Amino acid sequence: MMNREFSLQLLHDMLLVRRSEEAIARHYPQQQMRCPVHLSIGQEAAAVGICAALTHQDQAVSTHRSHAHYLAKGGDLDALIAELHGKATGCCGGRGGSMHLSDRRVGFLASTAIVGNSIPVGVGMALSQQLKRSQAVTCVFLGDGAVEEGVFYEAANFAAVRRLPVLFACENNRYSVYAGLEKRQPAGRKLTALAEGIGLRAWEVDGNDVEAVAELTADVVASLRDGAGPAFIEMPTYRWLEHCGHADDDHLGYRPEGELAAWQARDPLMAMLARIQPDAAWLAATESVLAQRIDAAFQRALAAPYPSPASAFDGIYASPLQEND
Amino acid sequence: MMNREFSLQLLHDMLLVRRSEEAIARHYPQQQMRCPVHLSIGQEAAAVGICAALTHQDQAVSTHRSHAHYLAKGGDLDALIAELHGKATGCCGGRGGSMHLSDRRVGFLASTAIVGNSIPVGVGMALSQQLKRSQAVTCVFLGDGAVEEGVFYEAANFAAVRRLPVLFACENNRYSVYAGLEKRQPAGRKLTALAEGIGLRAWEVDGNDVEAVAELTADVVASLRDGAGPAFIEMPTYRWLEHCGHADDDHLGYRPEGELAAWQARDPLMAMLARIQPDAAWLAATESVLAQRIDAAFQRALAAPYPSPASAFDGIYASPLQEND
Amino acid sequence: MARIHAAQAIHDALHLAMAADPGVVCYGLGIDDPKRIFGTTAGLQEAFGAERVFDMPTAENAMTGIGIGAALGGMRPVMCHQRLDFFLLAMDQLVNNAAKWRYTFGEGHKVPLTLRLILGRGWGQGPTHSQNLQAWFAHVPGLKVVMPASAADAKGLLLSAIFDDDPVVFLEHRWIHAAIGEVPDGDVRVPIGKAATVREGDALTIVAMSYLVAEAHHACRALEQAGVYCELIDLRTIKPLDMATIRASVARTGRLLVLDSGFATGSVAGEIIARIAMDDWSLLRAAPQRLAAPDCPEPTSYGLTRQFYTEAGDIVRAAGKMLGLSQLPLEALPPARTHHDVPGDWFTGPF
Amino acid sequence: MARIHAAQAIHDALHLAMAADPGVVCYGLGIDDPKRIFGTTAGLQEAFGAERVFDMPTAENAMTGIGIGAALGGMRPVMCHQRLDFFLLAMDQLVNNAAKWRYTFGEGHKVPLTLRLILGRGWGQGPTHSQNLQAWFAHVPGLKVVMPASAADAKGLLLSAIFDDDPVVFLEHRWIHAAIGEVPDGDVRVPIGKAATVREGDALTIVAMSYLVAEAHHACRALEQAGVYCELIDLRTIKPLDMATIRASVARTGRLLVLDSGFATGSVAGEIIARIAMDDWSLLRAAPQRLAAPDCPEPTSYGLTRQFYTEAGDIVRAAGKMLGLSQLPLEALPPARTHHDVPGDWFTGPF
Ligand SMILES: Cc1ncc(C[n+]2csc(CCOP(=O)(O)OP(=O)(O)O)c2C)c(N)n1
Ligand SMILES: Cc1ncc(C[n+]2csc(CCOP(=O)(O)OP(=O)(O)O)c2C)c(N)n1
Ligand SMILES: [Mg+2]
Ligand SMILES: [Mg+2]
Repeated sequence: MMNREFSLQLLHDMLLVRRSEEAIARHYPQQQMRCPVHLSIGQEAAAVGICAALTHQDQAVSTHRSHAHYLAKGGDLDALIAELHGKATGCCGGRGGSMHLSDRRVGFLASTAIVGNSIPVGVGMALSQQLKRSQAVTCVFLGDGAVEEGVFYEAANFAAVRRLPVLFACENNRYSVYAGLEKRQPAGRKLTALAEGIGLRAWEVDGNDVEAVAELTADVVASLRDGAGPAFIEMPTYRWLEHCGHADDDHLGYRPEGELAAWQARDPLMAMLARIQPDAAWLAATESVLAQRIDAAFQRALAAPYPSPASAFDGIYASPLQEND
Repeated sequence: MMNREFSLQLLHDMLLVRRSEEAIARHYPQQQMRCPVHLSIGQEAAAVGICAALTHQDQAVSTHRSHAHYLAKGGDLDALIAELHGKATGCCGGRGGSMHLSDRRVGFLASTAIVGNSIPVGVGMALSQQLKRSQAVTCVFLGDGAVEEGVFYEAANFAAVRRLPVLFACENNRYSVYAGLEKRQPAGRKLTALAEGIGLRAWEVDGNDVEAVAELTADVVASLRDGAGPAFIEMPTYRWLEHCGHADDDHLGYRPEGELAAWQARDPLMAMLARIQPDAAWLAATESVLAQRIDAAFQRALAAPYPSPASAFDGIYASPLQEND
Repeated sequence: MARIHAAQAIHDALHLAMAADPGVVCYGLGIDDPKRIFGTTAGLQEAFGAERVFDMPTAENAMTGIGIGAALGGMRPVMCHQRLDFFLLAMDQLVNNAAKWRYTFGEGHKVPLTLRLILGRGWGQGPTHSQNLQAWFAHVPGLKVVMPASAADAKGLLLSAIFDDDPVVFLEHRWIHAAIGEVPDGDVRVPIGKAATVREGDALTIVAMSYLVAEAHHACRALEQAGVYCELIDLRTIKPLDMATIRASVARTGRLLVLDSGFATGSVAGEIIARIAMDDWSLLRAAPQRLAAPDCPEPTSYGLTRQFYTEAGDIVRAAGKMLGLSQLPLEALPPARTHHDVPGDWFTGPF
Repeated sequence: MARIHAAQAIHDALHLAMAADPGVVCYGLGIDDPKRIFGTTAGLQEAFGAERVFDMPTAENAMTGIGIGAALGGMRPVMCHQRLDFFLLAMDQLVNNAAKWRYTFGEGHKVPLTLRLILGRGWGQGPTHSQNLQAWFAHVPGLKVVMPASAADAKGLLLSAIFDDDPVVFLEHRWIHAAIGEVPDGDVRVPIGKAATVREGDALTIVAMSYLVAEAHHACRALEQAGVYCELIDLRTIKPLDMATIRASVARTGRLLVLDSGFATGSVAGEIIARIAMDDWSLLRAAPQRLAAPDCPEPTSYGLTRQFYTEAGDIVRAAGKMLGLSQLPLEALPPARTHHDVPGDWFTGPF
């Protein structure tokens, strides 16, 4: 059993992610966020449960679908929303947009738009942690699609050879864009069995049960800090909205009839609410504070300036090139 | 139990490979074969046992260490030796050299010098076989090092998804150049378990026992022709000479003292000789015919012309570029 | 003849090719999904079956090698990537295998593989969804590279690519999908290796590729208002370069401006300029020039991307400078789009 | 100062860097094996331990990403590949990540990663062990690219690369390993971005890189016998190009010949020629020229490879043509090696 304060924190963080993503979806059609967005509504428990076991010293890398990871890792809501707007106040000064988030203050190293390509970077970060005898670990968020990239396999192999403190946190939402698992992976293959075959320690946990994820992850991260070697956690979960964009796309028929509804019936947020039955006043206050924070974030983002066009070519290099023209 | 004629054929083919490789090693210091060579002495049973189950309609792809595979697949000894000499009569007209062999007459599609990069090509060939409803299969030879490349994993995954008629024939000689498995792969990880994790059917068989390899492969290939889906055969074996070149390099000390000797005591050729006890006259005749064939191949290769320098830029394209200069 | 847009033309080419040759197989992420790769593969799986038209795992490198193997097995695979940037994972297969095997292994090893790589632009595509790496592909012996600018060429070059016996990189700019034009019916091919002179003139030779041809047309029209007639050459094929056409034009104009959608340093534009400088020195009456993308990763922000694309105004300015025009006919250009980061006001994101 | 060869100089640079900064880690296939990457990593693991100096799985793409991650974690990784060709597997990590993160993510994201890529040549290296793809790397914003020609530069540029805060591609020609020269002791760095004028002259500017500088020296010496003094510029850095040095030389000579070990089309030589043609048109008194590798995969056969490499004689001939020499001082060149495919008669294969 978890202590109640911690449970409330998990609930709070899931609400933060859900309400933020809902607000992004609501505002997106206004075309002020002029970049592709991949929302995590339905998948909040995985992000929040995993990050609950991590500190700011711990590092995370993520994917195209990273808003939830960033917020759960302690990211700055204002900086996120501003980044989606391409504004100078964004966490990457607008250069990254939704698919390239980063905030070293909270150990959110990078998210990237090339499927799988942040995975080895996370493993390399774990290598540096090991070399420095740090207690910190690195969490690599990945999807069930990213597992298909050879770079996952190569990186996992190396992590196992060197027993690196790295956690592969896999949100298996069964889809890569519109393609179901059966088009992409052998029938009946378990991701945990695959991970074990490669040499990782592996667990599966209900990706819609934030407490279960948090509990398991706490244990696994502790074992990582003890040098037990890399671990893989598979979290079955489900994306509610379209792959990229703000809308519901269930009418397109790429998912079996009723599949979405069945997963919505297992809404991770409602499940947690039902389970811990928070005080109504707490809930109302939390919702209202979140609504205000989110509202304010959008207002600030809209009001913020774009980065100066004059700065467009700055900072390509850390040690500037001296083109001797 | 195998029929004796077949066993003698296996023995013959192993002798062909062994004597050819020995001759290459002997001649190499004369610097007439001006390309890197990777010899298979000690690993003949794997090549011969696998290929014994394949027909010329079946296809094979291979690696930098492919002489044995080429010969076992029915390749032309003269064309091999000429290719190593860079001569016009080589199986690739001298353009490929030892590391790039090919002979479509015998279903030897290609061997390449980039570790792992012939693997997906073999899988693609198997895809074409499946699409054409052919009964033919494709054999992908690979080493224990190549298994580390992500492309193996990606290709195996696709083969499993589409149930392609492809056999991954893995010679696990425990080394990648000078690096033992323990530097490169997780301790205690079985390649068969890895392959199964990915979704392949997998077997291990003594790579120094040609009959065992041939028997298992015959069954596995039959199952491939029946559409049972891709298979992986791990064959523990051992390379006797240096990774690249003609010499013994055991003095370098990168392999544990006595390891080579122990494997040499399990010489696949001697084991087969001991097991089937061929008639002495047969053996003497076979050796002498082989010696003559090999000798003749070297003489012909030496006598053959280099490809004409004027042809150096021919055939880059199948439909020639018309540079409109 | 029909007036259709390039996405439809590509679609038509795929249907024609698959119907004509049972060896043609098409695959790529999303090929059979509801969006059908911007509509270009609509109906393909329905018409030709799931064996010949299929989605794939996210595994670009192996899937390219698989295309090579299938090609050697007698197929004509057409692989599609929704962004060129994803294909960086497959350089080993492309360069070490596809490009080299015909040469290394001989006649039995033709690799009739077509790679449709879509080039992103605008709407926050950012650093890894917007790269135009035609210069890389052009550097590799054994590859052919085409970049259509019009609907007709999209169809005709794709057909040529598919039926060519060598690997062809078909670089398909996202913004030409909407280009409308007359497209011949049936299997009408545009030869690989031939540029097209799409406007005639004697003041200046402008060489462009892909979407930049559209911008160049605007610029040329505006310059004509000022009495300056530029010759506009649509490269169409990047490798091999049709230097004969460029040379003949420079012989008339004495002036060369090359537009390139890739990073400036090491661009195809630079190669063309170098070749003219080396081989046709005496034809030039002034220093040749290029307009290319800046040597900078492309940022995502709407506020930063305007400078990353060559537009008609930039071309007019460059031409004006080369020709010493005192007045630039900028007002003769069509009105700017409301937003620089979309092909037209009809575009509402996300891609 | 010591007279050592470049392989030793590289070795010394690695030892110095690892001793100076505990963040430097070195890895790559064979780094701790009996051959020690052509001797360049001898003693490294013994001196600095197996944690900082390690072999790796054959997994070029992930291992590059791991280098990026370690660099972000405060390390200065030096990764080595025995052939550039293997590194084609890692283009995604190099181009989409290493090159772009400083720009995309800001100051916290410097990637001090050094990539030693060894360029093969001769002795049957064949199509996939001989590629010189400097033009590719130079095309990518965010990368720096160096190509030493001498022992001193091999050391000095490698030190600069390791301590540079950006990803640096260090292209190490197999044939310069044997180049002997005076090398300063200690941590003496050669700045990235500065070419060296290694011979002065007024007849012709010859720009070369890496091993071609040696061939160019021979050619220049022979031409001097004929009273023709060429200026020879050793580029040293490929990105950024030191155009100022080239320009100043062309201003004196009016003639430019660029040598490149890469495929001709899209070569760095072409870029240099294009820049001079665009920006310094009036300095040129004749058409600039280049000598580069043919646009053809390199075959393996001894009988075919001679034409794949630019040699001193080719340079003399090209210079003679540009200068209108009626007699070429070919007899003033050093005697040819017995075999064109080895750096010297002492070389006995296999690599
Ligand atoms: C290398 C590469 N290939 C393809 C894509 C296109 N793409 C973007 S997101 C995505 C789906 C990945 O699926 P998964 O890893 O399961 O993540 P999810 O979207 O389900 O969160 C794909 C294929 C890409 N961005 N990069
Ligand atoms: C992509 C790539 N990386 C590295 C190399 C260098 N290399 C050549 S052979 C080899 C060893 C491969 O080991 P394995 O697959 O076990 O084959 P074996 O030599 O044992 O037969 C390596 C690493 C290469 N050729 N290609
Ligand atoms: Mg998914
Ligand atoms: Mg091995």
